[in-house]
Amino acid sequence: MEFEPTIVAFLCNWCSYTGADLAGTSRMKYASNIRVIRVMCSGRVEPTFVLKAFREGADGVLICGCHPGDCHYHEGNYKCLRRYHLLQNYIEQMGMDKRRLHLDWISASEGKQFAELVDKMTQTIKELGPCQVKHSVETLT
Amino acid sequence: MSDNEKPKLKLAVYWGAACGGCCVSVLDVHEKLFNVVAAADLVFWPIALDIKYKDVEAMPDGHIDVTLFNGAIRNSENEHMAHLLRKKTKVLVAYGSCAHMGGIPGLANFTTKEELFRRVYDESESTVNPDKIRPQTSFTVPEGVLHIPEFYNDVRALDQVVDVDYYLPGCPPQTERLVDVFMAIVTGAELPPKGSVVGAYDKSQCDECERKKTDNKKIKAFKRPWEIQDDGETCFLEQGVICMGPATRGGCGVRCIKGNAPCRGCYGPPADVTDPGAKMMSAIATMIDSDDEDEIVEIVNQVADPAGTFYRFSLPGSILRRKIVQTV
Amino acid sequence: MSYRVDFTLKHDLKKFGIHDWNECFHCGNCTAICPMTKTGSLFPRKDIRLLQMGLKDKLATNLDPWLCYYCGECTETCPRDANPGELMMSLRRYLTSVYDWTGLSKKFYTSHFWEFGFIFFFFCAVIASFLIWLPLSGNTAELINDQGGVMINNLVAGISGASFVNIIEIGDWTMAILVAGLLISNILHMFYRVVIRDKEVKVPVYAYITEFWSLIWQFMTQSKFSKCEGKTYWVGHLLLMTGYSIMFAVIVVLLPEFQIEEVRPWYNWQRLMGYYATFGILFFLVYVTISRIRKSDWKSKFSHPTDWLFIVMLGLTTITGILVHIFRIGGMVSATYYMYVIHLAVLVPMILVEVPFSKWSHLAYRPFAIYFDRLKEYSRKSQNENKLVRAA
Amino acid sequence: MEEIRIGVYVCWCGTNIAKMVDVEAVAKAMREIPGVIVAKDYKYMCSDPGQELIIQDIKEHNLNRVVVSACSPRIHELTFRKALENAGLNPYMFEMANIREHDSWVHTDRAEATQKAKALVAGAINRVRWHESLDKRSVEINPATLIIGGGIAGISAALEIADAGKQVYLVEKQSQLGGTVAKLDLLFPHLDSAQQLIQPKINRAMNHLSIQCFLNAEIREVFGYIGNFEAKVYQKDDLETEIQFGNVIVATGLKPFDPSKIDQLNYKRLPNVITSLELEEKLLSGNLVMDNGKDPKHIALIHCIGSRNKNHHEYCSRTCCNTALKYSNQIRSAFPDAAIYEIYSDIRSFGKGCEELYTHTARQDVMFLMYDQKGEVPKITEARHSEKVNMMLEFREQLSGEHVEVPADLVVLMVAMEAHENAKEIAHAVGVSMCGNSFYIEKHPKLDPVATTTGGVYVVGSCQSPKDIPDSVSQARAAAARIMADINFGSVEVEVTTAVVNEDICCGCQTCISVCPYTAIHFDAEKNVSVVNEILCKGCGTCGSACPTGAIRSRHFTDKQILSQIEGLMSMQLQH
Repeated sequence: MEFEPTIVAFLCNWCSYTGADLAGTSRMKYASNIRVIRVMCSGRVEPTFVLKAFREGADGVLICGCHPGDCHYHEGNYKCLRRYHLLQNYIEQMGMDKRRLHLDWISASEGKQFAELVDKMTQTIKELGPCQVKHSVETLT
Repeated sequence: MSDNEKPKLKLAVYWGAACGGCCVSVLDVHEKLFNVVAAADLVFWPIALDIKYKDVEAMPDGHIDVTLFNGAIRNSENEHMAHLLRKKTKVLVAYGSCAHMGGIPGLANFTTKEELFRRVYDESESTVNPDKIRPQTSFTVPEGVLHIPEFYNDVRALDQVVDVDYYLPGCPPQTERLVDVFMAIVTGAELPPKGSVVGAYDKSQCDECERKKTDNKKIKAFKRPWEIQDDGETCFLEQGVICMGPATRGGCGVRCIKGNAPCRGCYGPPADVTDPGAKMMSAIATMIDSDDEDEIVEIVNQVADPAGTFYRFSLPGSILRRKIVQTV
Repeated sequence: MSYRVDFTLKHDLKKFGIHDWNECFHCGNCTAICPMTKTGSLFPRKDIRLLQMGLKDKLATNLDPWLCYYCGECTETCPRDANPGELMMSLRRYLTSVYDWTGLSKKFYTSHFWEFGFIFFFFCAVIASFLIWLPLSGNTAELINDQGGVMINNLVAGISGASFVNIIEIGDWTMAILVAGLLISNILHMFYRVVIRDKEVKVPVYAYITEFWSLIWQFMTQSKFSKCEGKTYWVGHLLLMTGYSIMFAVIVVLLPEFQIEEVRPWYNWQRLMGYYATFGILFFLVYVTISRIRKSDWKSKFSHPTDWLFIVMLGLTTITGILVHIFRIGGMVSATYYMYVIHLAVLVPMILVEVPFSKWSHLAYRPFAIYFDRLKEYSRKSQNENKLVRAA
Repeated sequence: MEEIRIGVYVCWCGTNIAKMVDVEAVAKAMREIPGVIVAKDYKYMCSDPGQELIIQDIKEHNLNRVVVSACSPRIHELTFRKALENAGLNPYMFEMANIREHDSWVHTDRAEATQKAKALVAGAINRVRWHESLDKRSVEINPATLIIGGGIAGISAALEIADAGKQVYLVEKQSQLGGTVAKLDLLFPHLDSAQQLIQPKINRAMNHLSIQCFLNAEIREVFGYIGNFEAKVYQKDDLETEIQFGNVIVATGLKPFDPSKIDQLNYKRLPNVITSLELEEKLLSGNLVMDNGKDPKHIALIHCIGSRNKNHHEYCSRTCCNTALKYSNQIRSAFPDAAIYEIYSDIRSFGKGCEELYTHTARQDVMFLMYDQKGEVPKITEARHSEKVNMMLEFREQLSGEHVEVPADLVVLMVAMEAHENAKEIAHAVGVSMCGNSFYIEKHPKLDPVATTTGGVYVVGSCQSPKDIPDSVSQARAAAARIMADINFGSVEVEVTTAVVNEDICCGCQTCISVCPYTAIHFDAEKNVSVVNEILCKGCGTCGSACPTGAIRSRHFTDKQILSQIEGLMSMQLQH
């Protein structure tokens, strides 16, 4: 059986979550591997959440916010961007592929882009294979 | 005197994978040791007393009132003793950073048993081991079979092996704090809820830190401590130096910072923080003073060793716990 | 290659019967409903578009209007009442004027003065030539033959019956050759405009021959008609066509056999053919007149003045012809002769106007249009194949 | 701690969800989760009986938490919160799982979609465990209103509010009121005069006792929150006026698209290629001539310049078709013999009286030519000297399929409406969001079209999307009515999902202070802690993530709630 990854996505309420809603109302089809968590702003997304998702067995984590300059809260997305890069360096050091954590900008009107992004990310994670974090923690010796 | 009416407390101190600093910190009570001894009997403390494991095994369950367990769980002996002491002890305290979060030995979780053995028994410059002999858990000699503890692949904090009642953080814990806690137990003060961190403040380092702090926490470049002209007054973070102070409990007396070195985080996270490294990464990254992605990447890359920096004392206790080694 | 739009063309086409070119907004219902539309073609919508945009050159090379038999389906289906059927009809009038190098067709379509003037002139010319040249004879008794019929060829005193027939025959032939000449030259002109000038088309020589059968077949049967609904109309056309052809044959080619003094019995082949032709023409006339008055079907709803003129002229010709026949058989000498002159006076301008320049010309243009269309299609196909071969 | 008693409701949404998700199986799986007392599926949860079902269960089973898995919370979260309130529960003891927009509508495999639904609902259940009761807060409303933009929308709203006796501050960037409408000659569809329409309104606004007009003025920043805003109005000569107000209407209008971005139109290079607004100028002056002073004989109107094209704006500007039709009529009456070409890509003459305008115009002897707006717009070049006209347009005419040349003396480009360059600054100043094409986003496209997600801030007119006058005026008056209702009530309830500082933990590092985009956090030096002004706070949560001590909690988006949701989500994992 083909490996079906689980991807946890953090979407900001104003742009990306709405964009994902638009993908739904437009009946676009995309991979069902994604599990969405709504936050008010991508600036709310903490490294803790991302690491927790991996720890619980996520094979990939996607963070989506408003396009730079379009943040509903002015600049929350920039804060997310800064954390994202530091966190990527960290997870890479922890033996994970950087691509397992992805940050992208999806506006409220970009339902199509969201659907494409999910498909693309799912494909990437499929190629990377299962994430070992949960397994590694469960089998500590 | 109440001492006569009340039976003396039975106290044990034990070390797992530890440097010995914690035990020394207990000795650092100096003359207060008399107060301690007056109130308690030391029933087990390998560094100071010649009591054998089998003596402990012979104790009835719950015989020991308080055990200060320092050091991480590195091998089967550590684990065995953790279980044993848990059984024999009423109040098990994870004492020091190693027992609390894995501590410095926990940094071994960046590697594996196999890599460590290779380095130590094959590759290190001082090793001559042409037969590539590695430690075995049992070995037959003419006299019989020898057993030595099994070296584990991963380092664990104490509470990842047994149930822990309290945590007393620090590398090592401030002796004053230990005495405070000890005296509280002795005097029968009401104990905090199980699982609490004792011997440390609720607030983190900054509260005690005397350096000048403002809201101007904007980082254009990360610097190592020797790269700045420290005036001894300005908050390290505002000078671009990573200081774990905000994500680390107070209680140590901000000794590193007073010594003009940034906090490394040995006292562990404040109450509601599960992963101090992640919290600090979040805070530090937020301070980066750029909205330009390329510049952000450039600044972030100046943090040479994020995992080692943010998880110096807490890797086994962190969310990810260890570096992933791809299993085929 | 781009074509220049012409804002005024549609105004110029008003006289040809185009009512409102604005209504069509190109929904394509007409194309969908039309039984003549070939797969992939935009017939008849495209033609409306060319008209709206005034793409003269494109229109002139376009054969589509000739492929329409005006069943009226499009007009009935049109949600905008743009009347595509009538538009095609009007385009046929326009194209007739385009093919006519003399320019008379355009004059007739667009100017009553020219049309009626022309007819009136020939009407008068025929009457005058009889009046001036040949005063009618007096002795009526001599002019009745053995069967009691009027001696038709002796209406001119001093000219024998045989000579008279000869003169008329020469006249007929002259007219036939003149008309045929005009028609043929117009068809050649049409050929030049639609095939030669169309740079997108290159017809191989052998195709002219292989496709020729369709010309003959179409001319004979008007079979494309049957694709459209309305069998009566097709039957009527067939009757008209055959009647007209028979009339042409007996009047022009067989005149000495036809216009004879002897009154043959009714079952004689000449009379039977004459009756058939008369019936055919009359049937069509009555049918068309009734439907045009009642406006019972789409094609009859809108009548250009030239339509009525055609009906009136043909009707008059037929009626006068019948009257000549009746008067003659009835032995009414003066009536026969006067009617004969009137008959000719109507017939001549009708032939001269209608056949080369107006309504009747479509009898020739249609089959040729089909022929040219097949040639063009043939060339398109072979060009595509060549392209494919080259591409391969 | 109280016992957690959760009710879970899985909506079918007719067949919208039930077709792709096995709703019964989802409900059944949820019953296994500890704390879940009831788990039901129902045809339409948002319907009255659906809500009644929840209310009944809350009472009957003593539920203290509710999870509804249905459509997007952006649609019905408030509906269900209301239902909880009706049942006597705090509305925040509720969580929604989106199994329609994020699941049944976007997936094609029923088993996968069902599995995903289970995960999403389990996540919501785990999250709702940690939900806390939050109290609504009421704030007083300052009865004054700030209106930014003095076009037809701004003036209409201003008069509406001022006529009710409430103070209005009307701030206009230009030196006079009137906006775009003041630049127009006649208006479609009835060809009535724009000047007669707008001038009396301008006069009334300028002289109204309750309206204070600021001309040549701008607003750079707005502080405060619904009911209690304040801002400075900047005018020429460094004139600053401080104003206080309870509500804001943004009516900043539109900007015409610059056609020189499209090379082949040769706008600016050919003097007789003009924009629709430039034609309005000519019409207003009554001097519809070419640059050489002669009357044009061939006039081409090209539609959709900058609109409905991926390279510029994908949206339809909504007014250009009707405006072009209006021009045809105006030109026809000025030059009865002129050749008029409407070069369009689709005629969209919707609206009252507008289809009639199209039908009427089509009979005015106008040639309609269709071009492909997805491809290239007509190419405009100078005509050869031998031609009688001065320009030639070339393009592929869609309905004939032919490449055509159209002669023209005057070409009018029907330019798109677009957002102002400073739309972003104003958006930031007042705290509204913009969509991809810089128009402001309304709170709900259908049900709340003039409000924004920022309380007390309304968007009206063409700054929200291209609009004609009736729509702009309707929006303006709708916003005015909304504001009047709030002013009348005197106070308004505000969201309480703000950040809050745990003073026992806060160490005073001040990391959070510069993080807040709303300056809602200040430092209390005495206590050595940060303090959140909960009224200024908009609840983005960025400070919570930046706080290294965990002292700042983002209410309703706490670490615990989200971490727990992650655990819930992952407890129903796809099988590897």
